[in-house]
Amino acid sequence: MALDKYGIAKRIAQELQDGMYVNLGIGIPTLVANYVPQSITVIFQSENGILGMGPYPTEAEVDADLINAGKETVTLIKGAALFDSAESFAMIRAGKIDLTVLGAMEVSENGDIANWKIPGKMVKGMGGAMDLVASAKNIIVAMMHTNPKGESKLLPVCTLPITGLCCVKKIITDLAVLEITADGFLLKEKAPGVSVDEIKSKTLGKLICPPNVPDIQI
Amino acid sequence: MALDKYGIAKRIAQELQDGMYVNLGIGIPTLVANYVPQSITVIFQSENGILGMGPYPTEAEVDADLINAGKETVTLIKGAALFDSAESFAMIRAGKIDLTVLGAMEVSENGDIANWKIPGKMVKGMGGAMDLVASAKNIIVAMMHTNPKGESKLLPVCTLPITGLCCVKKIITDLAVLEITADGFLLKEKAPGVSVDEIKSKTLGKLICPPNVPDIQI
Amino acid sequence: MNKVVSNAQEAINNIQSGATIMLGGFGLNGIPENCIAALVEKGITNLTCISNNAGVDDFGLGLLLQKKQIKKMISSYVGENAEFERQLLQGELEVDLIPQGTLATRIQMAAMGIPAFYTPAGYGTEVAVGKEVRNFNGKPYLMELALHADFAIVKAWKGDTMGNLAFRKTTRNFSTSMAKAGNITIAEVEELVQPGDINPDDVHVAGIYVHRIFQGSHYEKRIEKRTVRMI
Amino acid sequence: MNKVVSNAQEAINNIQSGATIMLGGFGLNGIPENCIAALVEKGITNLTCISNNAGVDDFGLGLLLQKKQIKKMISSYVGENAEFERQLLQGELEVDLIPQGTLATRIQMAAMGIPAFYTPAGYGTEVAVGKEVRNFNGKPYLMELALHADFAIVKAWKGDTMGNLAFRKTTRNFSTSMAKAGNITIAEVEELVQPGDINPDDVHVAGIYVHRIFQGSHYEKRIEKRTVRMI
Repeated sequence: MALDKYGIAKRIAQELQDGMYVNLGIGIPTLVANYVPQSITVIFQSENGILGMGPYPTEAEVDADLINAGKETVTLIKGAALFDSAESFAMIRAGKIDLTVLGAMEVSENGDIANWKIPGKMVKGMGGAMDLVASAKNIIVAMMHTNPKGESKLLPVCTLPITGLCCVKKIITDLAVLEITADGFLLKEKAPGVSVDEIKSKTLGKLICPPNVPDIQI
Repeated sequence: MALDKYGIAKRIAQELQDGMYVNLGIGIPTLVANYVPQSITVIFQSENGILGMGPYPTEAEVDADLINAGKETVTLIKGAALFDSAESFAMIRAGKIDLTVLGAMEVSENGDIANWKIPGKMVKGMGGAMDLVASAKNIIVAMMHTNPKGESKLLPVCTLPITGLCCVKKIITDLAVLEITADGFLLKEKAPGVSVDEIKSKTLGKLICPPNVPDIQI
Repeated sequence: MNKVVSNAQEAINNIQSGATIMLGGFGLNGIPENCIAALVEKGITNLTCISNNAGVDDFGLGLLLQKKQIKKMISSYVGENAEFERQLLQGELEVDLIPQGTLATRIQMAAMGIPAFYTPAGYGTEVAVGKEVRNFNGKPYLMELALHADFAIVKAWKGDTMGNLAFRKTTRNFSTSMAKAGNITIAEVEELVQPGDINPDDVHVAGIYVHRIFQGSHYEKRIEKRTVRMI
Repeated sequence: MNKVVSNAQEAINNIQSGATIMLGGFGLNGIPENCIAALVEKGITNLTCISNNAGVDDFGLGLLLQKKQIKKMISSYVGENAEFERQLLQGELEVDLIPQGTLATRIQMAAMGIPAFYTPAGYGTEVAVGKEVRNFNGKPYLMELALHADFAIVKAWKGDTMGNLAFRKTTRNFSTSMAKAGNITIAEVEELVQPGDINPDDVHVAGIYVHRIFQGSHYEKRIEKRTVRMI
């Protein structure tokens, strides 16, 4: 059965390692913070100026002066640091963030990503996405395998305006875990009960299927 | 009679205006801080990271963590701000300093300055001088009119390696106050009892002498 | 030295129609509420506003949009705002969208007196069109220019009469860089204090950058997305 | 996450001969005394040291110079130091002199992931030799490159176990930018505190930049020019 968004977030949380500094995009990526293993410490960055973002506040803790990049009220963990936007993107640009998790509209088989603009629709802007994808050492895309029309979001080349070139390292969808390789999308894991044929049929870009593809364990 | 270094400093202090942010170089310029008129507030910057540098500390106030760019122990005025070297030179480069007072070995008639290197001698480095002269809006040079050998330091062109081009606005020496103009050094004031002929004889660069040159009043 | 003005009206008094203004804040977080209200009241038009976002319909820069006072927005993310969308689609409003880090850094570079720098953000995208591409250590970068403004308007937590500013939590966002970059910088503060009341080690914006300062009033500090947990 | 090491010896343990090291401080102000002592003790050589100054004969980087451990200094002002002068004149030591603001900013740009930028400092001087000159708004600028290092070693006032640093008075100088620029950053602190003990608003260097931290001991904090007034 395909994973739901919580399942995708749980699988991504398995990528976390102790001591990592992590930037989570809006949407499914934000959910990853809920599944950090108890045994490790992960520091979340928010690009509006937080290192050490904590969970949402209780009603009593709500502070209008403290929001995340999604403009939601948040809290700080002990040992948090605050800074301005210029400093925040300086650390992003300098490659200090260990892991970046983003949503996407399309990913190409060489790791290009499109996630900011649909021609003909109101363009809201790229926010910090272009900065993140241009500099992050390790980018995981969290998304559904297909768009609402059922069309593959894993393509030979992006059809939408791109956000960045050759930057995605791994994709975790409702159906599969895939790595970007020199030869295309490498199928690493599949959702339990989902067939490799279904993944093949929903992946338009070049897909490499090893003989045995293990199930995602969550 | 020619001014001594205290006289030069006193004359420079007359250039200060209320609300100015001022950077004083090492040597005679440093003395200017002693002659700020009581009626005005001037904020001194030190390029190692102080805005609002105060006088030297009393013995009891000495703090090894608080020095100026000359590596001397100093104090802070109320309302001081501290920052790092990068920020300090950012504000210098952005032209936020209203007045910079520097020493010099040579100044040319078009406002070039040489004050960092003598070929054949041990070169200690330019410190912040090149940054200051490249960006300051208003540079006054405080120096003796001649070098220890009696040779003019106001030249047609600098003979020593230069620190910056066309940047000096005014020169205050033991003998005179001069402005840099498109036509050369313009004699504005002379030290009391010093003749215009003496200034002419000690100024190798082009000197413009108006009919009446008032005495420096200190 | 007197930087203290009595209120927002006096602070923005010499801002004219056609001015370019940087306004601090991220979403509705840390926006200069008093000065925005004064700009609405003054009714000047044809403004170019540099701000990461464009407010919501009835708060923040949305108030200036409603009155059609803004000619052009320079932002990284807009459109939490129906009137904004309407004006944009009608061609009444120009928008220049810039990657958020590039926007923040272009402002910072103006504050640093650096006219141009290189960043990888946007390389290979439509943001790169018309820009110089240059390789350093085998990686392509775009040349980006410093972004200046006639005025910067920011809101800080505390400020002293010499113009030193301290911010609280995430309200620093674009405000610190903008405060340093404005040709004329106006700061409104929740609490105006005396020199010495802010620890010199904890000053976020040194007074040299701030030309006018006043204690604002009636801060609403509206929350855009109030998210809470149960326990 | 464990960034805390027990002492300077452990902190510098993997620094090898030939390394490029940034060392914070301005003159003797805010220098990493414990780590310098450990580098002397370890005896590694052929070091390239990036530091605004080179210490004095018997303190600061002068201690490394005495042992001939430094191959090259990258500084803005040197020579409070007779041994330095001797080695330089004998050709035993290379020196690269850089305008102080350019030095500070090149380090800052490395910390910001910006490979190159433009500054007016040094235009028309011998510093400009071999550098690209480019005009912006009618003024000439030099292109300067980011300055990186294998290691950055800084000394802060307080630091917490997550690596967040706070500095006191003028000790920030080059240390904050260097701490952010080092491939590996080592911080020695006067007081090692727990997470939460430094107000997040007052952190000068966020923990993300710091890889190893320890509480130093026996700080001498020597004063180069003790100037006092009578009253």
